[in-house]
Amino acid sequence: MKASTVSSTAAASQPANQINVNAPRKSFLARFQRWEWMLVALVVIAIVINSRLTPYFLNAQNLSRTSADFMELGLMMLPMVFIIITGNIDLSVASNLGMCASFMAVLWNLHVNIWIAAGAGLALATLGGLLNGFLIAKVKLPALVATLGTYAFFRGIAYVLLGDQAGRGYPPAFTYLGQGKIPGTLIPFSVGLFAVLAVVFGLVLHRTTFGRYIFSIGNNENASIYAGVQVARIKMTIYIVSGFMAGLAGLVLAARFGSTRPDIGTGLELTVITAAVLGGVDINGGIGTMPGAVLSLLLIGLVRFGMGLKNVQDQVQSIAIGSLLILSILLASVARTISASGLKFNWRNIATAAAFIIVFAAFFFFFFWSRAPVLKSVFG
Amino acid sequence: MSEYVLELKNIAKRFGGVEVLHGVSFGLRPGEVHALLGENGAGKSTLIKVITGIHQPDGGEIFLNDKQVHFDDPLQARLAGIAAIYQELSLCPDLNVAENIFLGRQPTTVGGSINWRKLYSEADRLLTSLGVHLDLKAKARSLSIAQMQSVEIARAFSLNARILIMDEPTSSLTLKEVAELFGLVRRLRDEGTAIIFISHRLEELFEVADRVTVLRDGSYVDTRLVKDVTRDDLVRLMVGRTISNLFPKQDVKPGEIALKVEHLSLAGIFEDINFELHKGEILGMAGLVGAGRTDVARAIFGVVPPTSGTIQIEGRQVEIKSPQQAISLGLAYVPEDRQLHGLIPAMNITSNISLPILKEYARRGWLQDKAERSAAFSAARQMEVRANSIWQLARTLSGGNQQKVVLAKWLSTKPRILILDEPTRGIDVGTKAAVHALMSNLAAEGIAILMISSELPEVLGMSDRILVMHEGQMTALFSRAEATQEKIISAATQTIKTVRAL
Amino acid sequence: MTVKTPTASRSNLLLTLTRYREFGIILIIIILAVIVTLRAPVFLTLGNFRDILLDISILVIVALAQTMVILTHGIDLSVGSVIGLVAMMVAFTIKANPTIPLVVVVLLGMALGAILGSFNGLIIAIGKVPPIIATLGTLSIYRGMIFLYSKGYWIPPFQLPDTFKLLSKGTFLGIPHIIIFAIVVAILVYYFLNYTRTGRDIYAVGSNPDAAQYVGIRKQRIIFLVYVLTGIAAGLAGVLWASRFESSQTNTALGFELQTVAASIVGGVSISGGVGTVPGVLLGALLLGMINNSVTLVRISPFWEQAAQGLLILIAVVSDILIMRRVQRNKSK
Amino acid sequence: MKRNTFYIVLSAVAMLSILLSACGTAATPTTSAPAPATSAPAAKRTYVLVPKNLGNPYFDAANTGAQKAATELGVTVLYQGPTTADATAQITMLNALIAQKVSGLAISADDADALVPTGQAAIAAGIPVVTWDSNIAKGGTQLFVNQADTQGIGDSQVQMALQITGPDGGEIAILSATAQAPNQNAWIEVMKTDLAKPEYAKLKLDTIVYGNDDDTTSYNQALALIKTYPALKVIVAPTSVGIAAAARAVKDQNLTGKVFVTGLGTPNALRDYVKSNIIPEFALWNVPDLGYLTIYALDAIASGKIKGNPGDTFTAGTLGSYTIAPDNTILLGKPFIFNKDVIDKFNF
Repeated sequence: MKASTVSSTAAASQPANQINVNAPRKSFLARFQRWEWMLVALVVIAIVINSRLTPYFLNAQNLSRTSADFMELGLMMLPMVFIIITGNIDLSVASNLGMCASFMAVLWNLHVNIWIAAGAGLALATLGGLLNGFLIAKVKLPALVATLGTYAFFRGIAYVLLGDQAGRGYPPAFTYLGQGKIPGTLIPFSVGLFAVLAVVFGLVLHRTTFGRYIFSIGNNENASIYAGVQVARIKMTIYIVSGFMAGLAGLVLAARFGSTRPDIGTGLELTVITAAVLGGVDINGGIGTMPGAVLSLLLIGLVRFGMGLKNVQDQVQSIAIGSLLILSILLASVARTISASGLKFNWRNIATAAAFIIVFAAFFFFFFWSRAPVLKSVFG
Repeated sequence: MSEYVLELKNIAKRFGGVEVLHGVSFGLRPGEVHALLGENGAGKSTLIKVITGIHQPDGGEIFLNDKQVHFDDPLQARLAGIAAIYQELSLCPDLNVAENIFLGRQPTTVGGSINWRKLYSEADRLLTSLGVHLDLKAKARSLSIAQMQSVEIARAFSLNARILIMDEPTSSLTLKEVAELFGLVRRLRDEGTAIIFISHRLEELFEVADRVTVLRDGSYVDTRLVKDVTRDDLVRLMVGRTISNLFPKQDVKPGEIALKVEHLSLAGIFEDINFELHKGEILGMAGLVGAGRTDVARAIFGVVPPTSGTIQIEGRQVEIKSPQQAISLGLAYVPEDRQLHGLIPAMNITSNISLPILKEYARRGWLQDKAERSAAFSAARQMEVRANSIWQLARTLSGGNQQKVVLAKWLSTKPRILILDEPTRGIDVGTKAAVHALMSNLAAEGIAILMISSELPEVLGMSDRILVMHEGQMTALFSRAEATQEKIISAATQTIKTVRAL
Repeated sequence: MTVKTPTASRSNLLLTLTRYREFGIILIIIILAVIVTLRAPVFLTLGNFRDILLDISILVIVALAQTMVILTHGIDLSVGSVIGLVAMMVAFTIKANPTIPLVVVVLLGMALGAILGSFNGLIIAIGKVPPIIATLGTLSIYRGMIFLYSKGYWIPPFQLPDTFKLLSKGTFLGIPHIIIFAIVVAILVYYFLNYTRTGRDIYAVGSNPDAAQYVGIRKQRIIFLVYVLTGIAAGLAGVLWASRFESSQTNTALGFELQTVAASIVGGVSISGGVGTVPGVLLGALLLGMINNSVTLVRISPFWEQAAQGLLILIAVVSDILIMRRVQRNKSK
Repeated sequence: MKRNTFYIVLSAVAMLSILLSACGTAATPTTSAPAPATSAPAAKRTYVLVPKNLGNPYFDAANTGAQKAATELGVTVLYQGPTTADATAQITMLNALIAQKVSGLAISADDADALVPTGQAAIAAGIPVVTWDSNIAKGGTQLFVNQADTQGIGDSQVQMALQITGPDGGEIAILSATAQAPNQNAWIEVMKTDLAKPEYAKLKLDTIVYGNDDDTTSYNQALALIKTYPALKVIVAPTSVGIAAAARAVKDQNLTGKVFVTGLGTPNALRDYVKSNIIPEFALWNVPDLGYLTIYALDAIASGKIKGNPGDTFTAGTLGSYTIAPDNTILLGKPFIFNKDVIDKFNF
């Protein structure tokens, strides 16, 4: 380096506490942030509770079958982690999934070879990702706005393509993607695919220049631009990848169903985002790990499967998932606030808290009262 | 009954683990202009935010007219008669001029709804009395920085406060505007308002202040009557010691032309900028905040490419469209705003330093930890960054150390042309001197340096030549020998074109 | 690229037109209206206009509230679930007490909505949870509560008294009540945002939160308030929904939140806060309603409806941002 | 640091309680967990009646019949479905049911094709699968309990339309559920064929629109129909959601007596409209009987009485004896026409 010694006249004023070169970087496990450990704990707890509550849980066949139900989510979640770390979002993934699967189905119905049809579907989904990337990186629309538009547009294209038709009768070689198992094991092929891709995405995020740029963009986009990071190109790339992965998820889902209809995968986008955020990916960008996201997907799967075994309705299951999501962020932020400034017990805060408690209690009283026939006859 | 309208006793304030105010005491008399003096980072702005209720003190007491007060938020301070103009501009960009003036206390009718007519007429009256001419319905976003500052001043004045705090109100005003402002300040003082005044320009202080309190490193140093002190006294109080050589500029014989800029323009921002920068030369760029200096630097560095004009690097004409391209051409740019453009606060020192040339530490995209680490380490050590390890997060460092990290980052790209934008803003004197020494050494090694600075002593002390800008135009170019403070100020505030032949 | 100063007159014309951000969307509305009318003259009849208004009344009520949230740089994804939950609770209450006065029903719905909204406000303003996460969570929670509450049953039309159905269907001076509700809400929100200090504080908080705090605006309260207001609006919408559709189901207003966001955004509300007007949002909702209406009228295959809607949203926001950018460039000359 | 540890513990406890309470309340919305084993004695056998979605009165009515059968047979019938008519959700739920090794599944499919692998998996796991209301495509089921044959339903729709318009005929339009619903599409095909016949020549089919079995969408589609086709006389809506929404649209537009609605629906939801002559008549099979028959058929297979092959015969309680047709279906009976005179005899 050219910068030679710094003039000592000025700098000698205070003893410099030199950087210690030997100070070890925190080991991987130690850097594995607290939230990941928390998720590990929750996963263990969920496994214990599930196996206590129902004898059907610890059954390889059952676990194998149910694990495949969450792989489309997982495939879409991987690039979503990238996108959220850059401080953006993609609401269009599930619609893009539908567009890919529908395009493939249309071609299949026209007697195109299934692999060519699947490739074309993937290409269209990738193109969809490109459109998102263009709107966000070049036109500079806010990601939420752009993908809200394409969310409607892509799903619309799926309907235009397939209308009231369905794609069905896919050859076994194709349905293997969603229904097959890795030979000699009970592990569904889609789970294996997800595992491999999760490792690849994890390595890219944590071990490559590209991953480093993703974090730097999410932390400080402006400073990244000044440091010569090609922000627009990277954003474009991750949206294209997101499109491709949504397409892949579309193929896997179509293969699992053995058929395609244009409404395939509707509404999955919110679950995908939930999984990423529950995994510790900061919605404001800059923070997140791939292991965390994968663990959170596992947790969601376990909670849903466990509750499903206890015959809890899916909407009621989502109360648990929604609460986990809010609590995961809320507790961290409350802890931060308290450790920064302490709890203030003045009369105003206590009165406010009391008011909230009374109001919410009143709500729940009404919630139960207005349904209960006994009380109705008393008050009615 | 004490003599003070506002009295602070032993105010302490911590941010995270860092104590930034250590028991500061301070008394403000009615009808005085009391200057608050200290280097960047001495705690002036924090102290002011404690007074106005933005921050709550961790220790000490505040008395207002002998009654102890505690402000939970700025509203309570405002209702108690305290108004402030903050250093960072605090307008709402999407609201118009008139509303920004009366934000949070718009005049209302009897029924409680906002009386827009009255709001505009009062805003008009106020601005007229301040001698400012602005479109009342223009959105704040569309104003120049000087205009924004006028709006802030109008807002503070409109409060009819008993205590008025002005944190660097003049940093982007022209001489004429400053004179008008001082007229108003004196008028208010004579009407009994107590005024706290902060400025980096010592001359201004002598012109307008009655007493001066000096802070250093978050501690109270002394309070003096302005008429009893000299400039040198104040500098000594501020710095706490005599700095033997704050500007260790070595004489370097300029080499060949490294950067040549001709007729450079960015539509609506600046136009027709011409200069040459030689190897081994430090070219200072002076001017008011908002004069367009940073925009010129950003244009050269490819952040916002110029709309016309040419750039030659080492005799070769180039078109720089992105910072990445600029870096590969041997340019480096240490930006003005560390937090916004310089640093990735939530990443560690290593990642920050390696970011511009990350590809050099990677094989086919895969990061090679060892190479990155050793390069970052030697860069950090060379800059004498004080930290526990190179894995410490950048945001946990002090301002001076953050600036060193940013410098280390850019020097590790081995630039041939270095653009420094306010390289010593907000850092302590020790680091400042170190940065100046570094600049001098770099120049001696043949690196061409373009330095933007709003601190005239720095410009005068470090530059071989000085370019002055005003409102997007180049108004003067002085050699080191002919430059004086007065000449630069006059060129920076007047639109007379006095570009000299090189 | 060399940019020459555009002639003054041209830039002035553009400026004056686009000083009103609604310019772009009005243009799109006119173009769409002309095209549709050419294909289906019935489009330009008073009756059809009335039907469009009927269709967007609930959207307008909630989108205006959503706008207030977006103005503070927030978002409320839970409105659809709030509407559903309130509709369900109100419907069950009425079914049990058919004689309950309508005023009480409306107030009850708004109160329930306010409570649900205040829960959002609490975790966002006090708990500092990012709005998108908080309301994504309550979107699931409230929707699940509908199911817990109703135990999977629905309220069919015949279980609701006629008086309740008339709450939305009845007419006053020939105008259906539901449209009057929307107009009243629009006027109230317009007044609130433009003629009260609290309303202006919402803009200030969204435009520059620190600056707002410096001048003494209580940021947390404002943020809490907008979510409560949105809850109230969604509560009212829930009552009207149950009345208009004469029933309440577990999937009532499922996915409605994205429509309200779309109406705001198309109406020129900036997702980053501080920018947006009531007339703009009304036009945004009108455009969405017109798209729905015209796709069926023009007898395009119904499968094109969603694609057309998505495309028009994209066109509206892209053209808006391009116009604004050009204006800014010209202005800075 | 200490403090942080404390909060981690705190939040772990909070999360745990969420999980626990979620699982704890698990059993409340439904009956207790099913007992395992297929060949268990009758008292322990647990069947699951799976509708397209919950909260739909049509399926709820079927459930009343199913529960009646359960009482007679001495078995348990759970009523479990997704909260929206969505194949993805239905499959996830079915996987959980298969995992519990329930004694039998009676499914109304949200998607005929997408459910094939799941149906196959259930059969492979030794769980009998019977479909009702909406079939699963080949291989995914052992038996389909058909509410009424496609031909009969299609015919009834066109007949009712002509009945309403009178011999002079007029314009009609179809408001269907989703474009993907297999039974809807089959009926519509029959209707189109019928309309081509000379006896229905006076009926002119304007268009087919889809309300997605969503009340709002159906309502808006009906409104659009009324507006687009001023001469429209009858809206035929062979879906319980669509018919109610269409009737409401007619009422709201004050077109009672000008535009009529008919189709398939449930009596409770349509009672008011039948009485006010917006829906002069509509058709439906006896829905509780459908649930009743389904459970009897499932029990016959699950208990090993029949194999579920064509030609097998079993007795379904009060409904009498049924024989499985060559296409592996059994037919409940002819659709029933509801009008002003008979509607008050039914309550479902």
